[in-house]
Amino acid sequence: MPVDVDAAVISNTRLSEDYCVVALSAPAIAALARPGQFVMVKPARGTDPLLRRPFSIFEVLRDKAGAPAGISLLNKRVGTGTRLLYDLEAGARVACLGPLGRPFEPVDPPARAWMIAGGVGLAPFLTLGEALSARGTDTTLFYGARTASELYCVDRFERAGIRVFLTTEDGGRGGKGFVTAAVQGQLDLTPSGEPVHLYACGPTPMMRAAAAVAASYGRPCDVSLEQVMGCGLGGCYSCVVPVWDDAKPHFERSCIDGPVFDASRIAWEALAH
Amino acid sequence: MPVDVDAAVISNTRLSEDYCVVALSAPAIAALARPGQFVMVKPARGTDPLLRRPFSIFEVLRDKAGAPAGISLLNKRVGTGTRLLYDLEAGARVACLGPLGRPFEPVDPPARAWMIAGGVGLAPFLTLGEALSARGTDTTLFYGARTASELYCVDRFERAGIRVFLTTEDGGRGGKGFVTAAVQGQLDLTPSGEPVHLYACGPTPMMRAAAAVAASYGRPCDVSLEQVMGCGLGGCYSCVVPVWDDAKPHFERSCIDGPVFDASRIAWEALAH
Amino acid sequence: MDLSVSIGSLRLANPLIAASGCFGYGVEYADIVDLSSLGAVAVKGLFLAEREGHPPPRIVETPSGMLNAIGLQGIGVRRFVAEKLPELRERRAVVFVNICGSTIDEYGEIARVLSDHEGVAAIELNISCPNIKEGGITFGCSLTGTHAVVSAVRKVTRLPVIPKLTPNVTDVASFARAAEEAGADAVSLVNTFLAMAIDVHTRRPRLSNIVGGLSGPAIRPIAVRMVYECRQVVRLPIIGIGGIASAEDVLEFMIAGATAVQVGTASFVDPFIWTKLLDGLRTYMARHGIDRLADVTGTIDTSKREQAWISS
Amino acid sequence: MDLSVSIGSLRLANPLIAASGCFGYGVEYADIVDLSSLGAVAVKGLFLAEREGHPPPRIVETPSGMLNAIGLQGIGVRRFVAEKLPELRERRAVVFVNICGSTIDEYGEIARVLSDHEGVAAIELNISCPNIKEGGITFGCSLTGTHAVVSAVRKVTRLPVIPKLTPNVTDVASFARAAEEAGADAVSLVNTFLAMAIDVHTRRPRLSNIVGGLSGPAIRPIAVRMVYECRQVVRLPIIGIGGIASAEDVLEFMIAGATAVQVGTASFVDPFIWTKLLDGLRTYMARHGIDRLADVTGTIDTSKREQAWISS
Ligand SMILES: Cc1cc2nc3c(=O)[nH]c(=O)nc-3n(C[C@H](O)[C@H](O)[C@H](O)COP(=O)(O)OP(=O)(O)OC[C@H]3O[C@@H](n4cnc5c(N)ncnc54)[C@H](O)[C@@H]3O)c2cc1C
Ligand SMILES: Cc1cc2nc3c(=O)[nH]c(=O)nc-3n(C[C@H](O)[C@H](O)[C@H](O)COP(=O)(O)OP(=O)(O)OC[C@H]3O[C@@H](n4cnc5c(N)ncnc54)[C@H](O)[C@@H]3O)c2cc1C
Ligand SMILES: Cc1cc2nc3c(=O)[nH]c(=O)nc-3n(C[C@H](O)[C@H](O)[C@H](O)COP(=O)(O)O)c2cc1C
Ligand SMILES: Cc1cc2nc3c(=O)[nH]c(=O)nc-3n(C[C@H](O)[C@H](O)[C@H](O)COP(=O)(O)O)c2cc1C
Ligand code: FES
Ligand code: FES
Repeated sequence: MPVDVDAAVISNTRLSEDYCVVALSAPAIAALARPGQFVMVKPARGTDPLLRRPFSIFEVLRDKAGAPAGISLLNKRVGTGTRLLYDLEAGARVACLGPLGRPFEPVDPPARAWMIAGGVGLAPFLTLGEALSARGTDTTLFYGARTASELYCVDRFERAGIRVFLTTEDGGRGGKGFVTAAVQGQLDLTPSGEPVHLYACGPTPMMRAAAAVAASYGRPCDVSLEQVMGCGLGGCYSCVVPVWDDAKPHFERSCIDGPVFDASRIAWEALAH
Repeated sequence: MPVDVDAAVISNTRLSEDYCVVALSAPAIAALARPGQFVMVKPARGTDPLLRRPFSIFEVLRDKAGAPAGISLLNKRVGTGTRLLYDLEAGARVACLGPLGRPFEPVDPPARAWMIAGGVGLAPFLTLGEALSARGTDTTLFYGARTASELYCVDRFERAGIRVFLTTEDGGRGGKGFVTAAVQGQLDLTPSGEPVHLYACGPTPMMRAAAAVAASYGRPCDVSLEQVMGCGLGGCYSCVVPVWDDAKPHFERSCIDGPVFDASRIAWEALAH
Repeated sequence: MDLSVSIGSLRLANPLIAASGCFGYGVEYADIVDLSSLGAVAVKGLFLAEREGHPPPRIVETPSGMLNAIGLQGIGVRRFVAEKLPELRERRAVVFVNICGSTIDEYGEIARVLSDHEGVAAIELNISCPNIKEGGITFGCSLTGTHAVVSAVRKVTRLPVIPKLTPNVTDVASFARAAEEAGADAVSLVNTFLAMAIDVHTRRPRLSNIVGGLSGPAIRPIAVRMVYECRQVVRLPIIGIGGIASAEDVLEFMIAGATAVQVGTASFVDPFIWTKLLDGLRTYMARHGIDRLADVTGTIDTSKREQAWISS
Repeated sequence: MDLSVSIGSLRLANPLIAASGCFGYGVEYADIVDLSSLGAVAVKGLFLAEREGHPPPRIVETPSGMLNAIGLQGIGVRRFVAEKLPELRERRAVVFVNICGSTIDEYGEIARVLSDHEGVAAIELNISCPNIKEGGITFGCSLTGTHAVVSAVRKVTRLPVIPKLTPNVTDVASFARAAEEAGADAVSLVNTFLAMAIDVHTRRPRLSNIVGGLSGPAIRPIAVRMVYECRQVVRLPIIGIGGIASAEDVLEFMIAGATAVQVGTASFVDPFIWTKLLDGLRTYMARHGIDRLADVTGTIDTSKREQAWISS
């Protein structure tokens, strides 16, 4: 059951001109959050902008006693709302509703987990990676960006015991090319008898490629889709994605039926972008 | 010629729960400002709220060399825009257009100047008082509020060599009752041959009373009217006040034909509020 | 304090109704909103058959508003009564079913299905959805069409019939009158304003459907005017809709002439808005010494046009 | 880069026109805006006679918009040509005179007065002011009225005649067509939306005139849709109006089908907006390799309704 918290900004760490990590005091949300869930944040009071924006829960913050105290968001500036979040200073308050949506289900050993992140699609994987590590699942993050300077928080994952495999489109750091090509390369090296579960989040073309790779190698794959959302609660039907339902195409609400979907259910050829 | 300055907030001094003095870096406006002129301030970026708000120039701020460096506003919280100004922190920026409007004309000795302020109507009188003092005009401020705690910046006027006469409705400080009654009392004590020029700014009923007192004692009186303004430049005709024009009633734009008007021209019975 | 209001024979605990299309089938919100605490819940517009609606993008934000072109995705009235209505009854929600047909017969058919089931409090006739080609707004933009749909549904049901009017007309009050003459129990207004937004870089519409409906605070002043206009012309209860986001907004509509109101877009922004609105209404009643909120309806004071002294 | 656009025989240096009623008589802005740098200046609506307009309050802010009920205070057309026109000519402003009549004859009479004077570039027929009872919108809300006013003015002047349409109608495109058939050279749209706001504590309207016209960014999506609709139906140049506040907004209207645009409310917020808009248009043209801005008009791409794969 989601709650709406008038959350104080604990800190706002600018990672670059575009990226920042906003830490919010929100114990009630932190206590309930599961990997891959999201929150709806109102970037400013008043009607400009009017609607809330969806953000993955990047970290669950804990107090000294280990109790959940807040969450952080990995925010990428792309428009009005994300700019307002980027500009937030500690002490400011933002309304934050969550946790929302269908979470990732972490797999157990002996299955291995491969998380595939493109750009800000990194956001849901820290909590997932920690959950996987906690249950002893061997976990790798494949993380791609355009250039080396657009790779963030890698150490944060390494500290969580997650193997990290980087790619950049220009080859500036890690493997050169798309992250999904790297995944495919690794799958080539992996005996088909060894269970590997893929999780992907990033730009739609990347997720589509990940889904295709997963399908052709017969690997299960969960994707976290990014649709424009009006309410986050199933009320408005704005956030739909096309899925196959008994071989019939059907629109499902990504805010409550997702954002995490089994990649094989998505009708990729019909997905926006 | 007014200019539009993206002014940095130098400081924001809260005087109470409702009042503050916002100091803005705006040399170009400060250099041109005359007593009684105003600026149009955009309380926030974006469209909420949409329009600028008019504010009297409270102080002209000078740098160490005495050059005009900025202005301050005496802001009273009454709604959305004034609340946003109240909440501004140093370093923030607000668009500020000015100086605008017809200024007060300071009288010269031997005429004496009596400034009559009600509430936030105090705002235009510091610059006027300083201009009057500078030309050696004997200047008194009659300043009324509901209670003692709602009287602000009195020392600021005293330091400028202005005699201050306070009233409160509850008698908590200074004379008890309305400020216009105090003015009337002083006029009773003043020989009619001694020239006194009245200047009034405050709630409409107060200004109307001041105008009536001035008329019955045959004293000239200028008032600074507060109308809702859309543009501040004569473009929209929203800010009109009813004036007598050759004994015919007529609407004049208070942003360019005012906000300062000869009180005897105003058709008070038709003025809003 | 009495917050209840009456829509014909129907008594609502308070004037707040969740607007159709903005609250799913109600059940989505059952965990976070006590459905029985609302005046009523208007569920998402239903056709007889299931529909998939328009492809995304289905919404886009605009200044103080949003456009939507959902295209009435829905499970159809039969699945609704089978799958959703039982839970709504269990939660003691007062259910307004918003219905849409491609033909007059379809409206009648849906109304008949609904009348056969317990738990439907009223039928709201969506003759004003700007996002679909067939039916709906075709009726809502013609006086005879409006009259015909209302009459047809009136004939087949005893449930209160509440046509929902479109603001995309020259004279909305004449539509309210047509609805009244055809036997409606109330009118809801307004639905969304037909509008569009274009991405100037791709030069393509921002909605897959090209045009969509504008809702949210942006439209409130127009909607209030329309309620006020209808109030002059009909005696029917009016349900005011459009951009309501605060208790003051609720009161503005009521003072203009609304008996009840619906809240849509603002409940996206704040799904917990309902208790805040109720609190705000109670505060207002206390401040102004009002015992029965219903007494506020239509009390706009236009008597004194102050200073009508200079003739315009 | 060529920013010029043509309205019939009239060539404007750029598509930006100061909207009527939002820029006084132009002369008020002469000190801060180079009037000759604007495509044109539409001066405040003029009747034949002087008018005092409505008592204040005349405006009230609403979400991303404002209501106005100025009531066409003005100096009348004769004083205008005597007192304002000379300075406007001196400043080399392209002057659109916005006119309003209580009768068709009055429109003709004003047009005749204006045609006798040098320095008027076009006549904009205000048949859409929502704030006055007599004339104006009465014509603008009827197809025959619109046709009659345009025809009457067409007969008495060689100046371009540009009726300004109201959005308060069911089918604005039919009004554009009526204007075209009556010989108009272009149409302006939209004027303001009839709207109102109520102070819930006093229960009185916030405007002395009770109702007023909604303008500003709030209405932009509706206005863009109306321009788009008219573009399908008429060949006349369209002057798009409603909530324009940025170069992207200008482009949105042009892509939807406008040849030029007017900016009103946003120029209250930023009187120096004109150079910013021109800069923004140039940046866009450079980015997209556009030489002639006029080529943008009507280039909306509705060809590919992506994923029309699931039928609605
Ligand atoms: C479940 C979910 C989780 C997300 N998690 C994160 C996250 O952790 N960090 C992060 O930075 N972003 C995340 N996003 C994307 C984020 O919500 C959008 O970037 C944001 O809403 C854009 O708001 P804006 O006001 O800055 O952009 P706007 O000014 O509204 O639009 C700018 C551009 O962004 C596009 N856009 C707007 N909303 C969305 C959206 N919901 N999804 C994709 N594109 C959009 C617009 O079409 C436009 O092109 C997530 C989205 C979803 C659905
Ligand atoms: C020439 C001039 C000089 C002014 N100088 C000052 C000043 O120095 N300090 C100061 O605090 N205020 C001053 N005001 C008043 C100030 O402009 C208003 O208080 C302000 O615009 C209210 O904005 P808001 O968003 O807070 O209120 P809103 O939320 O817009 O409205 C709140 C209430 O204030 C009323 N109101 C709104 N605008 C005005 C207005 N222009 N005049 C009177 N009442 C209004 C509304 O009717 C409403 O009842 C001045 C006004 C004028 C015309
Ligand atoms: C996403 C969305 C979907 C809607 N769906 C419907 C609908 O199915 N039936 C209907 O009558 N109105 C529908 N509406 C209109 C609303 O019920 C309401 O009339 C309108 O949004 C104005 O109210 P608001 O400004 O409070 O949102 C929808 C509105 C939105 C925003
Ligand atoms: C204060 C004000 C006065 C107006 N006066 C007139 C007028 O005299 N004649 C006219 O045709 N339109 C008038 N309008 C309408 C504008 O010209 C324009 O059509 C409308 O405001 C929408 O544009 P905007 O959103 O850019 O303001 C007026 C608008 C405002 C806000
Ligand atoms: S965002 Fe509203 S239904 Fe998903
Ligand atoms: S505020 Fe616009 S004319 Fe005075």
